[in-house]
Amino acid sequence: MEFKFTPEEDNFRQELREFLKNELPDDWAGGQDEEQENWGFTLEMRKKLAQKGWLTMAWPEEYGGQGASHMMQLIFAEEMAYQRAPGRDQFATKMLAPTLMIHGTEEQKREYLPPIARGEVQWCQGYSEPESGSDLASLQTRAVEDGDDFVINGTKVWTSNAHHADHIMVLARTEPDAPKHRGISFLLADMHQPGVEVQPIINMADVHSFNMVTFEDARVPKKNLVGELNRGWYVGATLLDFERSGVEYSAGSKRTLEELIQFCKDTNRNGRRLIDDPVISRKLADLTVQTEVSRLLSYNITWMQSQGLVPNKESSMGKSFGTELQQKVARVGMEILGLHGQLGPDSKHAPLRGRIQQAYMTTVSATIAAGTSEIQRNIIATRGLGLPRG
Amino acid sequence: MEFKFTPEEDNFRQELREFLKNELPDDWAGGQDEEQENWGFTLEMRKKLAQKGWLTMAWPEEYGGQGASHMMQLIFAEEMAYQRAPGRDQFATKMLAPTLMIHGTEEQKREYLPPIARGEVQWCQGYSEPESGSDLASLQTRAVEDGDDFVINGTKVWTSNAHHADHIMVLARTEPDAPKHRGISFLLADMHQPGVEVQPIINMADVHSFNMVTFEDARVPKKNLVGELNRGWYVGATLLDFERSGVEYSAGSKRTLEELIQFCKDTNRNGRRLIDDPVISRKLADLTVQTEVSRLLSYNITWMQSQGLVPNKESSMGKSFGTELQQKVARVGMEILGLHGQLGPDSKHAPLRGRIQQAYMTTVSATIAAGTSEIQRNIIATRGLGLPRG
Amino acid sequence: MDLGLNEAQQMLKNSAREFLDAECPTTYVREMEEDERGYTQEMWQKIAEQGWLGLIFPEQYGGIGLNFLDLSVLLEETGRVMMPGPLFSTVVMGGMTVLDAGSEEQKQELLPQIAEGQLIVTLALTEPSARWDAHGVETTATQSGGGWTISGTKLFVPNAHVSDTYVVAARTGDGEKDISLFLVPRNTGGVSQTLLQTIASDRQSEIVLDNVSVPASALLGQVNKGWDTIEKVLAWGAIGKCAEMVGGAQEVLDMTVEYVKQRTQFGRPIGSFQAIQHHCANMATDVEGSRYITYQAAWHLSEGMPAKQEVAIAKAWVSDAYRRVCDLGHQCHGAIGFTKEHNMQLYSRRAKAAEVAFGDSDFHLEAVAQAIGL
Amino acid sequence: MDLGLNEAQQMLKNSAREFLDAECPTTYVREMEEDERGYTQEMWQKIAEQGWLGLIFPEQYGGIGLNFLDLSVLLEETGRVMMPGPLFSTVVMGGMTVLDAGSEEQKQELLPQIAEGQLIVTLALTEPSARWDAHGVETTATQSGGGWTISGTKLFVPNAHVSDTYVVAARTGDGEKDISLFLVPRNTGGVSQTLLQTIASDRQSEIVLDNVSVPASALLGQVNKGWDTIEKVLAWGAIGKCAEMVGGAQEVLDMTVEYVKQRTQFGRPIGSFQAIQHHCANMATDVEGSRYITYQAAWHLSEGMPAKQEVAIAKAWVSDAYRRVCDLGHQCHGAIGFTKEHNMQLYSRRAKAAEVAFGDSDFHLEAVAQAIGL
Repeated sequence: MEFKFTPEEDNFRQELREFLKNELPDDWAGGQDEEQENWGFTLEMRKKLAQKGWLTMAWPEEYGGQGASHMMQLIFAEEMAYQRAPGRDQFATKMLAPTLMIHGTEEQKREYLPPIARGEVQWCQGYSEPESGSDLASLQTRAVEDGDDFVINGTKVWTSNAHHADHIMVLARTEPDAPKHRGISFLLADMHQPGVEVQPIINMADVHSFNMVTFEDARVPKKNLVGELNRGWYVGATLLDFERSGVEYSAGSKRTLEELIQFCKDTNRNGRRLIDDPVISRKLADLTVQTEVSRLLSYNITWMQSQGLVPNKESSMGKSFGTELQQKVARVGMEILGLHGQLGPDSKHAPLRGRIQQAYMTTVSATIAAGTSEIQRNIIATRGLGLPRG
Repeated sequence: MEFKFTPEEDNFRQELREFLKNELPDDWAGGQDEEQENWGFTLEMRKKLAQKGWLTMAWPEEYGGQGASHMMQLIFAEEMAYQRAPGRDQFATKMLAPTLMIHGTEEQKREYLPPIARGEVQWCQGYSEPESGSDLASLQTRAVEDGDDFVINGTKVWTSNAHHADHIMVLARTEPDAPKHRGISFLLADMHQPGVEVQPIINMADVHSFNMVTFEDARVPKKNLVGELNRGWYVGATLLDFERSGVEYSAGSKRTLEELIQFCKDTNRNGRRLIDDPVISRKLADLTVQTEVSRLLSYNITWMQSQGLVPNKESSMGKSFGTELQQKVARVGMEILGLHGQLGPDSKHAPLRGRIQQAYMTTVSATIAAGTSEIQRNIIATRGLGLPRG
Repeated sequence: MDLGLNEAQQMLKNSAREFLDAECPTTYVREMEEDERGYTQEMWQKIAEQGWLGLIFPEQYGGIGLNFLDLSVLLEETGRVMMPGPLFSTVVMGGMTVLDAGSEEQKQELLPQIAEGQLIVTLALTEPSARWDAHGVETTATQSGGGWTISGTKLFVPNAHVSDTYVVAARTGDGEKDISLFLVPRNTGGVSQTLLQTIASDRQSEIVLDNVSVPASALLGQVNKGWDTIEKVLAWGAIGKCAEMVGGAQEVLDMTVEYVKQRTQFGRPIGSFQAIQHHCANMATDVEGSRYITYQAAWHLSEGMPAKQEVAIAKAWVSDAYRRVCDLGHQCHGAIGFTKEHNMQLYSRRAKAAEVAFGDSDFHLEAVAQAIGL
Repeated sequence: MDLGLNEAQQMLKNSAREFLDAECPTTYVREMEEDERGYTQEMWQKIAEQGWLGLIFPEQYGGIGLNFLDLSVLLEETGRVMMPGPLFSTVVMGGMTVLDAGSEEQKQELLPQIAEGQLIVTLALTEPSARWDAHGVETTATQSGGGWTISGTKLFVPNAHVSDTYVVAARTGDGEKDISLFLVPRNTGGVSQTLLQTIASDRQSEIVLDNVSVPASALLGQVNKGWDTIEKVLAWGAIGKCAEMVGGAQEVLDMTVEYVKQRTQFGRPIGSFQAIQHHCANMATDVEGSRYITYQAAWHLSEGMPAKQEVAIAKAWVSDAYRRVCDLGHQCHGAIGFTKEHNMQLYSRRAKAAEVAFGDSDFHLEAVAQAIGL
């Protein structure tokens, strides 16, 4: 066991930190990358990160990576999330790419990975449908073979960043008569084609983050089938484990928590510093402990990957624990801010530039997106502990 | 609405309080009634309470009651629980009797109710079986008609007070081929007969509270069938709602909490009173709020009964909330006592005579006995909110 | 003990529900979120016609003479539909302050106007310090030329943008509770008002009072005695808010139960899954507990009994319970619930605003601790 | 970052598990709950033969020279089977105190005896005040005739009834941390020891020291410097206890998963019900988090790095997590779990004792707050 990073890893974190300090505006407090006003900056940052080779460090060199360790990649992800820095396309780098490396053909890897490494593309994830959320395998989007193509019809929903995306990974039903998990295929589709329509969905924080994506006779060349025909469910599940395995959960909580602690040190209320209120200090200490647990749960996932092990229940543990913690941090933050917590980012009276209020609203989705906490616990119990399905 | 008691009700509470002050030893801290060493005192108290007419106040006069209001009866139950006074036979007064008044024959009422009112008998409840806990309706104890009797064979378990009981209410299967809820009958059996054997079960607090009751060709006269043959499940369910409807949960929490608060006022640690530790005072305030909520949830049940309404989800809410609160009170108590919380009642160093430690251990069963919290929530959801069964 | 509504209250509840179902659908609530005023004059007049604005005022002031418990029954209904507009601020925060502190003349003048919907009043109490105690009032009023000059900044003042008159709490002495109340018309020179951007899309304002001159007659009640009234108003406000929250929580429960019955996943309604069932059971228990704990306090207030502990217990519990109900409501609704188009988030944003109004659970748990001598 | 055991640790773990599965079944644990000593001499000798008693001592003192992380791996296994007896008190509380504070002569004399199972030692630190800080030490030692006279009362001293020697922390000056350590043989005149009745049926004692005379050589380390060692021992004790708790929690999870797979209700294993599944998932997550947070602190201690924050975080978390795991374990087991005959309650009673040992979560959250500058 060793609970510290190597000097090389520490150096890299330092280098990245300095890079971000230089690149991000002085008063950078993070933004909703996907909003139109920030998108240009996101793309700019992506290019620069790609030039550094950081977007895809742990990839094999032949696909644009540097063959670095999983831990190096974790440090990159952790630091980027902690600094709330834009530029990563997590759909591509964190989810699609490692899935392609397992299930993709050599041709697919050569076609799709290098542009990701160069930071030239944006991907999005065509999974959920209006009638298929937790029960993803019931999805009804159809892909029908037609010559060298599949022809896709159907509707995907909650598709983050679809409005910026060049490509979409689509789970589509290719065999309607098979058992539901056995008739799905995993396809890579071009977003820039007739027959693909993107409609915005505005969330409760008034941000355009999600979309509905409709396919009407959209086409996907057969060479873009990942894995076997009708076996796409298992490809898709691999991707979900990558999606849920992030250190981003704890890094985000850690950052917000640190800002809250600083705020409580700097702010007087009722004649004393907020931090000197034992009830507040206790809440912050408690969150500090949980953030540390969350961090180690995610480190463990990376460590398993570095050992060639496949995290599964561990991803679900990290995801449910991490997202529930994000909600707790936001909730405690709002409790500390009291009446001021009501104020949005544009208010001059808003503490911490309204970030806590934004976090309070946006983290509502944290325990729902990428599989609800209930689904995660189902997975831990059934796949992880071997309990019989209900 | 009116959130106070009438002068008559207040007077009764006062009278009861004074009675208990006189009857209970000065240093009375409650005991495990059912333990052999305390049983004589329990019976003595029962007789005195019966003479006062308090055991069965709200019953019709013809069965030994006084036709008093449900609220008077609530006050009796609340005060007895708060004072931890022995003497009530809840199986008889709180559970069986109101069930008999709904489902019993006139003959059954005349035979069984007056002795209860006179405090002469002890009942116990033959429900659970080794293989039938939450799934009570799967019970396998058999009752077979034989002349004027039923002949009973089977095993009941977790039978509190069976070792003192004169009678047992037995749920037994009378029609093995019917759907499981439709082949059960509700019988009143004599414990003092050949073929009934009682074996003690010792609990984790080292107390003999539960028993296993085995029937081997025990006999029950047919006139002791309550309700219709094979419709006993519904009689039994009526009884369960009465069992779960108590004000005892909140009264017990209130007493323990008040003792804890007093202890924290009287005890110095680290140079200040425990109560002056903001973390402790916050925990106690929080429990005070919850105890009040618990109290009102149970008052509502009594109020509904007084209006001729039948509480159902309300009983399950009161039960789950009340028992989970009892565990929280015990847990917080143990947190406050720290190392001293480890000490049993016989230790001279034990604070509050070890009651908190005992509560910590005995309340483990609170969320399990009389239907687990999970079953209560199932009931609230399906019977209360109309959600479809799983 | 009587935990039921009386006949008159049941009628009030029924008629309110009927009116609001017709007049205040969520389409109206959504429109008003985007509207500058936040409500329509037409709706305000209808509310006045219902008698709601004078419901709690004695008949001699143009009111109906019902009590605070009755008002709470009404507020549960307005909370259920998230009724927009200044009813709460005008009646509970403005009108009841005037009723408690005002001279006979002031009451004769103002209360009938409020009851008729002609006058909108709010209470300007909290300041940038966001404190709920008398120390929080740093705005000063000094006597000058037979009148008063008021200076200071008020924050989180509800509906100040449409209120004709502000009841301003100002410091008039050095003692902790040397607070007085003043009637300040919005259009008085030196008053500036700015809307805040808030989570509930309600209408709260910053009010800056820059050497605002008001005549001696603007004093509401006695000099340095204003805090006695404010303490009462804070209790009424807290419990009135609880009543709104009970209504909102009940509606969130109802809409969630409805949704999980019809939403199908894995070939069955999601309401048949035990995890969802237990979420709903927890929500229902929270709603039930919230209702009785609220009405217990409302009854005590209504009877004019001491109610510090009951009020603190209620607001401490309901503030958190409503938030928990919304959290579980969201969890049961899944993604659709946090889209702007869904009603779920309308409630959860308001739950947060109601949670912190008149003190959150941290504040009231501290009050509970004091009340029970901790 | 390396979250895995190395080969030697894995071997240690495997051999410990094999040994304990054979030698320490729950029948033995139950017998020892009723036994006056609380363990058998035979078992103690076998443990000594395993090398566990000298595992962490350097070879020159008859030990094996492994580190604290290795010891933690062992303690996870002993905690898993609730191994009775004075291993923890002798090695972590007694031996490691001697190792840290003792003179070369004292170490040469005592440690090999401990390693061989010939000497049982415990630490007599806490008193009726139950404080974990230096203020809590009110027992005094005064110099007299070339030696020391010690007076005071120690409470919650583990295994004092079988320990040959007590390391007694006593106040030797007026400064807050003027604490010194003394080696006091149990049979010294003026020492009386009484067993306490405890929730875990472990063997804790009250020790009254009534003008106990010990020679100058009884001083362990320097005068007034004892607290430096105690601080280290409290950290080792806290994390050693966490390691035991991780083992216990894992076993509670395993036994619960096993039970809910085989226990049938409603015609299906109860482990197929979502409520039970989610209980088990929560337990598993708590166990997983507890393990890494414990080993992070153990590694820091093992490396001799500053670890105040890591230790406090670990003990704060694991204390509560183990209790939660037991609570859910009970809930999944139903009635059978709180009968005396079932193993579930053996664990939940020990979880409570471990929770409060070396400071509970309240204590350590306060330490976390201090460590991060709150």
